[in-house]
Amino acid sequence: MSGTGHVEGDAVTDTTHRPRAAEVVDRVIIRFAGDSGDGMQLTGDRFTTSSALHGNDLATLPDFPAEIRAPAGTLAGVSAFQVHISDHEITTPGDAPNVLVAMNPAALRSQVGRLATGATIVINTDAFDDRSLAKAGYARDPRGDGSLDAYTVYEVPMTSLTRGAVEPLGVKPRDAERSKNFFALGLISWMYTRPVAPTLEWIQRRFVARPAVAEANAVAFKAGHAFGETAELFAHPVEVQPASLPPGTYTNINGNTALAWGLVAASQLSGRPLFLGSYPITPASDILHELSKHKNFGVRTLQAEDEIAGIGAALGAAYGGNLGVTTTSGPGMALKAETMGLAVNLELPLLIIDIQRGGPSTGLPTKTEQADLLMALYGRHGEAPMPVLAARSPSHCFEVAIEAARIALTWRTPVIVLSDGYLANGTEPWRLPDVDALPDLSVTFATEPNHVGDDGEPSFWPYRRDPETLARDWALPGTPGLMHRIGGLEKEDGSGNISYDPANHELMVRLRARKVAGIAAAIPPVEVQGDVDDADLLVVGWGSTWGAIDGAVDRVRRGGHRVAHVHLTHLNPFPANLGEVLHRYPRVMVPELNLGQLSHQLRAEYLVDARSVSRVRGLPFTASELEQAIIDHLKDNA
Amino acid sequence: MSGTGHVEGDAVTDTTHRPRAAEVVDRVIIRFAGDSGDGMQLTGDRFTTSSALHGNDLATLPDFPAEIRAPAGTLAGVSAFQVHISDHEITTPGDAPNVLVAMNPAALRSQVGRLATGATIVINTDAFDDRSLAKAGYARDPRGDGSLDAYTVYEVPMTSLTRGAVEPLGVKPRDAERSKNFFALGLISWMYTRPVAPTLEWIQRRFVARPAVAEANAVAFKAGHAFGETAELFAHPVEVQPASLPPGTYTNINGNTALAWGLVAASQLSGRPLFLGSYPITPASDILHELSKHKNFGVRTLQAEDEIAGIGAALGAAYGGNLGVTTTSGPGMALKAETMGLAVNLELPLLIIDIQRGGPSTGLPTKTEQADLLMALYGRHGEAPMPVLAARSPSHCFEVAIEAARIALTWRTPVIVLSDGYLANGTEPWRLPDVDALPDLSVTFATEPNHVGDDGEPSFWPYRRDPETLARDWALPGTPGLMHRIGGLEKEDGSGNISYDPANHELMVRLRARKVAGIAAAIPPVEVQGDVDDADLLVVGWGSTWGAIDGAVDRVRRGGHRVAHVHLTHLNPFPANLGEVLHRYPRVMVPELNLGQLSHQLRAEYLVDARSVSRVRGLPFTASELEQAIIDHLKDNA
Amino acid sequence: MTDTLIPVTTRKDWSSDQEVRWCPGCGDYSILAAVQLLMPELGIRREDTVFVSGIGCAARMPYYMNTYGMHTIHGRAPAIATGLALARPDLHVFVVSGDGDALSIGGNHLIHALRRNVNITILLFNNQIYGLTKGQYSPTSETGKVTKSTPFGSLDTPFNPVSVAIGAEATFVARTHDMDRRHMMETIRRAYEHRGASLVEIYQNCNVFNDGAFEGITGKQVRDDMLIPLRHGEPLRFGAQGERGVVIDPQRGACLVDVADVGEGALLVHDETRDDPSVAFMLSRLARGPFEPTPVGVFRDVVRPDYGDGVERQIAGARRDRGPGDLASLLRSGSTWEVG
Amino acid sequence: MTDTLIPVTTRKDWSSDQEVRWCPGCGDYSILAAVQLLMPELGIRREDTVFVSGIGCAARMPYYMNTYGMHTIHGRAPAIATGLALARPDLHVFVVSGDGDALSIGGNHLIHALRRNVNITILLFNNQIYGLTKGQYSPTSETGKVTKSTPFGSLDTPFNPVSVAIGAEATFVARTHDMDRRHMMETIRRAYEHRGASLVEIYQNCNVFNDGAFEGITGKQVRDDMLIPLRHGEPLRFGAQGERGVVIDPQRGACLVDVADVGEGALLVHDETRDDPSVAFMLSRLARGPFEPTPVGVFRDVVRPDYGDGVERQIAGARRDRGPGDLASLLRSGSTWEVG
Ligand SMILES: Cc1ncc(C[n+]2csc(CCOP(=O)(O)OP(=O)(O)O)c2C)c(N)n1
Ligand SMILES: Cc1ncc(C[n+]2csc(CCOP(=O)(O)OP(=O)(O)O)c2C)c(N)n1
Ligand code: SF4
Ligand code: SF4
Ligand SMILES: [Mg+2]
Ligand SMILES: [Mg+2]
Repeated sequence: MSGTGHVEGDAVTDTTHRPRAAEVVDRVIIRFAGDSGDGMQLTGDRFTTSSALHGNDLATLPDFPAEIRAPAGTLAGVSAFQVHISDHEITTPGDAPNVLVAMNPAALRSQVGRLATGATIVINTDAFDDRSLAKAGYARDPRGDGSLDAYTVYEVPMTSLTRGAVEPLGVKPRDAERSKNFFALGLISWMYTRPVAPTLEWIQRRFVARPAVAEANAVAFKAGHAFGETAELFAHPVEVQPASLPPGTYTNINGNTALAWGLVAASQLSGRPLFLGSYPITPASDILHELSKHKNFGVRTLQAEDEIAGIGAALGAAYGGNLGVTTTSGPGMALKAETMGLAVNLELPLLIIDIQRGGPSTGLPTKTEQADLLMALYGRHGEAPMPVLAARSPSHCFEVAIEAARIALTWRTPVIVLSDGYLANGTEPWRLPDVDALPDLSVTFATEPNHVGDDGEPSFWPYRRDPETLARDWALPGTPGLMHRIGGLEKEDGSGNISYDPANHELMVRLRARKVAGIAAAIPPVEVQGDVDDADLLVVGWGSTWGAIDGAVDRVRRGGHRVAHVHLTHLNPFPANLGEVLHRYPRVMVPELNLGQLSHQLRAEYLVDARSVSRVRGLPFTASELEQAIIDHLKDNA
Repeated sequence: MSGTGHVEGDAVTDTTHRPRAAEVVDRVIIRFAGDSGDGMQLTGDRFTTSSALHGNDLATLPDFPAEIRAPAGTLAGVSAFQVHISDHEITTPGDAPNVLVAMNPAALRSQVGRLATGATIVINTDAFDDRSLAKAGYARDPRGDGSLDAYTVYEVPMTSLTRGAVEPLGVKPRDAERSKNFFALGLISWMYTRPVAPTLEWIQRRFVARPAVAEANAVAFKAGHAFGETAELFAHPVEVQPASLPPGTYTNINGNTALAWGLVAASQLSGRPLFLGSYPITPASDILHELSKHKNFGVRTLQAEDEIAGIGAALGAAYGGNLGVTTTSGPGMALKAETMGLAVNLELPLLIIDIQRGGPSTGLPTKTEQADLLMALYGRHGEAPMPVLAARSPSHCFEVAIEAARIALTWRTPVIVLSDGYLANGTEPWRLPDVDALPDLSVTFATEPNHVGDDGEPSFWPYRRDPETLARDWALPGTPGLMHRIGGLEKEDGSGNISYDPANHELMVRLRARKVAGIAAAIPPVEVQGDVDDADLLVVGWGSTWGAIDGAVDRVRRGGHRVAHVHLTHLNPFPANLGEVLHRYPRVMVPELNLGQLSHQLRAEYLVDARSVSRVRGLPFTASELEQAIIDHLKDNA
Repeated sequence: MTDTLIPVTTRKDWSSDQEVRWCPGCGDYSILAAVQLLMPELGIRREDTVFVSGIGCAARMPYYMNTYGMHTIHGRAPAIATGLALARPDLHVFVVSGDGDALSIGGNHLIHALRRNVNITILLFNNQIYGLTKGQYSPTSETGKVTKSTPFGSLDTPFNPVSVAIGAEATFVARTHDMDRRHMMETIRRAYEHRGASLVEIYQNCNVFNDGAFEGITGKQVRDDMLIPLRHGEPLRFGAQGERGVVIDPQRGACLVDVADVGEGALLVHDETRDDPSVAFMLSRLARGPFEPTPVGVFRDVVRPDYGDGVERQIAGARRDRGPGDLASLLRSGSTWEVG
Repeated sequence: MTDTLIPVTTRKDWSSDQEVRWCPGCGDYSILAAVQLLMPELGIRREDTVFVSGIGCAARMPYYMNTYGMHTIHGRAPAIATGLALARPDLHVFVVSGDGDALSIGGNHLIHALRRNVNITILLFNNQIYGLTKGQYSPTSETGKVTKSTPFGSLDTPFNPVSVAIGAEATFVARTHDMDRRHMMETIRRAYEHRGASLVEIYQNCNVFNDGAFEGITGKQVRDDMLIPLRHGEPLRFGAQGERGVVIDPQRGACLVDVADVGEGALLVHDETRDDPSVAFMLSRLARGPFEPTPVGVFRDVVRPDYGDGVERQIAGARRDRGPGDLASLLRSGSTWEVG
């Protein structure tokens, strides 16, 4: 291996060894943890990519604090990255890690609780001085007090080994230490037999601006790899074979990038220029960042003065014929409510994207939650129905963005898309779609008068509707002869003129409701997974819980239970066959990362006794806790 | 009668008559309609007061356009005021008017459709020139084309008679005409034998600043009265005897005033100074106007730069120990959502008052609707539960304001109060409560540390809770030794320090939910009216529909049907016995001025097949349409 | 916007079929007339023109223009117009707002639109009152104003819209009033011709809730002595015989003088194009309210890159450097691998 | 607030037990230190002091003060503090905000708080970047700024917070920076002592996302030549030997000169108390950004009735005229009738 090749004669060892034979396992969950300043996200990210390139299926879960950089060495400052790699299809970043890389005592203390029994812990012993132990709240050194006996602990002086490796390059000690995460990456790459060359090339590309840093990191990486190879500590490397995924071109993608690309795709497919009006907020900001790069697609991004201006500008752009989009998270969603109501009334296409995070109020900005569903459905004054969609996995965000645009453009309606912090930052391999197979979203605009007045004069009626979809006729500014005014006051059916007529108001309220309800006829029916015909329990989920539910249902079915799973992408309107499906099974269980919002909806709409399984911890479900919940539920209701 | 006394020798007639004997009827519904500039609201208001003083039970319904003054003579400019007076208890402004006073063709054309068959129409013929007829959209003069044959029409040249009566005073013709509404008032006062003196005195008080105007109006009023007395047109006056209401002191009050007074009362009862942060919006502005008058009660009112600042200032005042209140309508409610979420998180008492109007968006600003219920319940991101109350009648707003303050102060929680445009402007006689019998709302604040740290140091924990109510300890700024910080990030149970701990977040989310749910134990159970034991149908209502439902249930019961009625004031949490009550009856029907928002809640919470009866016309229900709906419902589901 | 000849139009062509619903005698009528009369002179097409408004009496104006129009929500028109103007550089976007709409709830959107210099023309109808909600005081009402919401008199100092705009980096700021149609037309024309964001404060009489608010300076008989016409390149003089003038006192700011005392030469020569907004700001402070001699006309008109032009430039540049976007290659822009 | 003697306190007494969670090296640390050191000198009680903040790195400050505190929501602190200050005139209310918090989402609340002149002391930590959200440009970032959200460079002209405040009728406006503790303490003390709303812009270094933004003027070695100290009653001079100065050119505004060329006498004598804000505004325009000689200190400090005092006056007056409110008679204030 080129990596080890370079390492021979390296300072860390004087003897050379042959690569040892690797043990083969089907899956492993690794968690990198360190200070916010230690670069754990970068490390985990890179390990993920090389695993992807190696062909594993995988899923990741970054987990970092709300502070930019809390004080070094404190529990508050710990930043972690979990990656699950496997030789078969997996849907979650895994429950209990098999391996923990702990760069300091705080990382160890905050993470050890999550580990699988018998897990491996790799410790950077250089960081275990008394001050650091105290900072982490350790009274005694955990390495000595037996508290880690249940685990296989490897003590590696990563900082000093890194320093030793890079100092020959003339790097100052302080800077030298900065490369220790690359030492860790090298070590873990050896342990899990990841290819070395791609990472080395990546290091060159990534730090091209700072060659000295690039070289230091490369050397540290190689040193770590060599250390695993040479130090006797480790029994042998472990191999996770490539998964047999459907053939195609894959890339590793997170939800925010997939969503941004989906929006670009929707713009291309509809021929409507993309306009994003947004105000930064965690965890949605990266969509703004990503889209602002793609000006060559004609994408216009406006960092507005606040969320209200963000959606306002998007609505103005929509009136002008752009694909108007606004992106935000809970606090921003609350602020956009009034403008959403206007969009409902104007009947213009608009996409409102909510990357949900822990609430209420500022809550837990960097954690995940699903508690904005009822706000999405009802958070506007008056009767202001809006379609609501939710993505189930990082790559699914791409499809959902396109589907949301299809609905918005076809029915001339604002549409809410729900994602969350877990999907936003989590990654998975994505089989790239054939762009030519993507749907045509082109829109036809009014170019001629669509009405003749009593005076025989032809004119344009902005609220004349397509009899089938009830979508209103849409004429763009710039179209000769079709000048018209629209606004937030109730308007007369057809002409769109202001009207305070009671009967007209009732008509318009019901028309808007029927229009949105009618979309159900044009969306796919729900598909039941699992024991379709004879399940004792139907598990209904929505959004990012898909992976965990899917995994849990698999396990209980393997355990001999009969369970079915329905996962909703369309939350308003629901697919036409949902009611029938719900009544098909004796029991319905609804796991959600909130206090039971979807189950509330299902009960109200279908009078089905849907039972809520809810967790509100700022974390995704683990498949095992859901497995347990399902089993308990079957017991209790047997 | 003093009134007629003065009139003898008046210009309008040369002969004198004795007062003719009055026919006695049990109730009558009168509707005054004219141009926005014609002073119909004032006229109706004054007729109402003299009826109140006369001892009738009554209910009123003002109905005016959103424009300040749409062009004179147009349908858009018509302003109407309906009053229902009766010798027995009534609960609505009445369905179909028995009398219409139409000051111009537009008023006639826009209102005639509502009239009861055989109704009386008093027309100001002076206004029926061709231009005015055309403006109103009349091709032919309705007085000639038989379209009014079904009614008893009285044609009175009110403008010229008024001019004739006041010109002797030296008033210019243009100004003279301004008094014509007082002529109409005098005429109707005669027709319904209202006392004259009080109105004359009121005119002097009201126009004390402009004596000339006062005199002109007085003379016009007397002239109208005399005209009724003397002109042969009218058969005889009609008398509606006083109603036998429970003994006490009464005043005629609208919902906004009652609400404002209720807030002042709550402030007095709690010893917490009242702070209102508000931004003007129809139909809520009058609460701001009313409260800004009462500075001698220590009331502080801030007209903020927008709704967000309004609730923000109220929240800041609440943190300082004031009774913080914000008032608004739908569009403003939407804007306040984010700050409400903060208040939920801070667990501070705050009253958010929403005077609902027609939506969505700007909608129908001067019309009534009940479509903000689900927004009140769910319109915030994250799990942010808030108690929600609704008033059922104008005077009930007083009680509800006090109850809302009780809940807010006891449980340290923001509370939403729902009223609507109908309650806000509608009036009814109110039997004044004994102020000494009103509840004590005094609050006890923390003055001592409530916690001892591991270091043995006493300190103050802002999130230490009362074990029973789960209300947190509340220490006011200015209290020595209890300095503490609170904020919108998730906080550690007890200490209130920032915490990202998953288990703590779950605990806090559930604690906040349990606290609000627990209020159910401290509110009155629902009372069932009507056929409590053997009803075939339970009608469940909330808010301003109380009067119409009550009236309708009365009628169908008199018609021999067995029906019960439950009316909700507490919408979150629901009264503890509601579920049991709902399941007690074979059918549940929920009439609402929305698309079925309460019925949605009842179905979700209690899995009861509640059927929605919904109207969304910007108008209150009429008792008769509900009577029909109930009968149909009983038939369909027999 | 096609390049063929612009058809000749008249006021009627720019008037919609909707009946105007303001109170009889409202100053809004004369502003509407001025705008409808100006439009045919601007050499633009009705279909390329959009009026965007918030909520308020003033904000009803778009309904009366036979152009495209959006009557939106309270205070948000500048933000909504920003999106429209950026999405559609080919359109002429006007914003119509009131003093409450623009300076109370909408203050932030207004100052950011001005700072950004998006190509929109903002007409601020300032009647120093909330009209549509029936007469509460506004951020431009004089201190001590007694209204429904301030029965004991208002306590806050009003904004001076021109000062606010200049403090917010505006590139075009002007003032006119509803009693002088010619002046309105000329001033709004200048605002339209300015590339970037322009603000025109229009003193407007609300004869129902704040009648005569500006009579003291706009009344025909007092106008000469109470209005200071701002004319680019000319010394600042006013009064029937131009007997009064404006000088700058380095220690105090702008002051009024009798020309006879100081001589014509000492007067400040008005220059709309000063890059430094200080002198324009000084002029905005000459009157503390519509009861002192008040400058009307263009305070400031400077050239600064229009935000929208910048957006188009960046798009063009990106296309030049990377070619028009290709979806398939975007999806492959991360590291990819094949599964056979 | 009782009237007994104020206990003597030290920085420690004003420091909470919460560990400070800013990035190592952040300028916020030195601002916090300056405030904690100043507090004992103000002769006020901790329990009578409240720090109200919005959201952002800066907004975390209240957690570190051993006083009452509210960490609220993004941009709303001035509005929330307004309610608190009006409800509790006995408290000392400070607002802590960032450039995004105060000037982007919170711009409207800021200018209205200044206009109203509510008695609050606003500290605006200006690091010309969004720190907490990891480095997007802010309304004070220089044009052309390349950030995550503007990879091709920002297009908008930044606000000058001092100009914005002066344009919004502020009665106290000052500027200081995180490199000079004494100057921070002195300036914040002045702001605290001002009755009404006061704004202090504090240049603050965000060493993670916008490192060195102010180094060109606040760095020890350049400071003398790049900072123009505003000293009331003194001619405006700066430079190591005070060799440079400020004069007002009536046609252009404030300009920099060599004292040798014009003579000391020609220099502008700084007067914080000018009622007309024009000269203060001129001074705010001297530097177009932190790369030119920049005035620091108090630009403006004028006496205007404090909004809260007005509220109390109206309440006292109403009580004097009508007596303390009586609920029973309020309910009877309309026309009533008896039913026997
Ligand atoms: C969000 C929201 N808040 C408040 C209102 C009520 N409202 C409508 S117009 C207006 C102010 C009108 O004053 P101004 O902007 O000066 O316009 P004018 O009517 O004087 O022309 C208010 C407070 C509203 N429609 N929406
Ligand atoms: C309503 C809302 N919108 C957006 C955010 C995300 N957010 C938090 S702080 C911040 C801006 C921070 O910049 P600044 O105010 O300059 O403070 P700094 O971090 O630089 O001190 C943003 C956009 C939020 N928390 N709430
Ligand atoms: S209320 Fe005032 S501003 Fe509004 S239309 Fe009437 S006169 Fe004009
Ligand atoms: S991100 Fe910048 S402003 Fe925020 S704490 Fe870090 S250094 Fe300070
Ligand atoms: Mg106005
Ligand atoms: Mg900042």
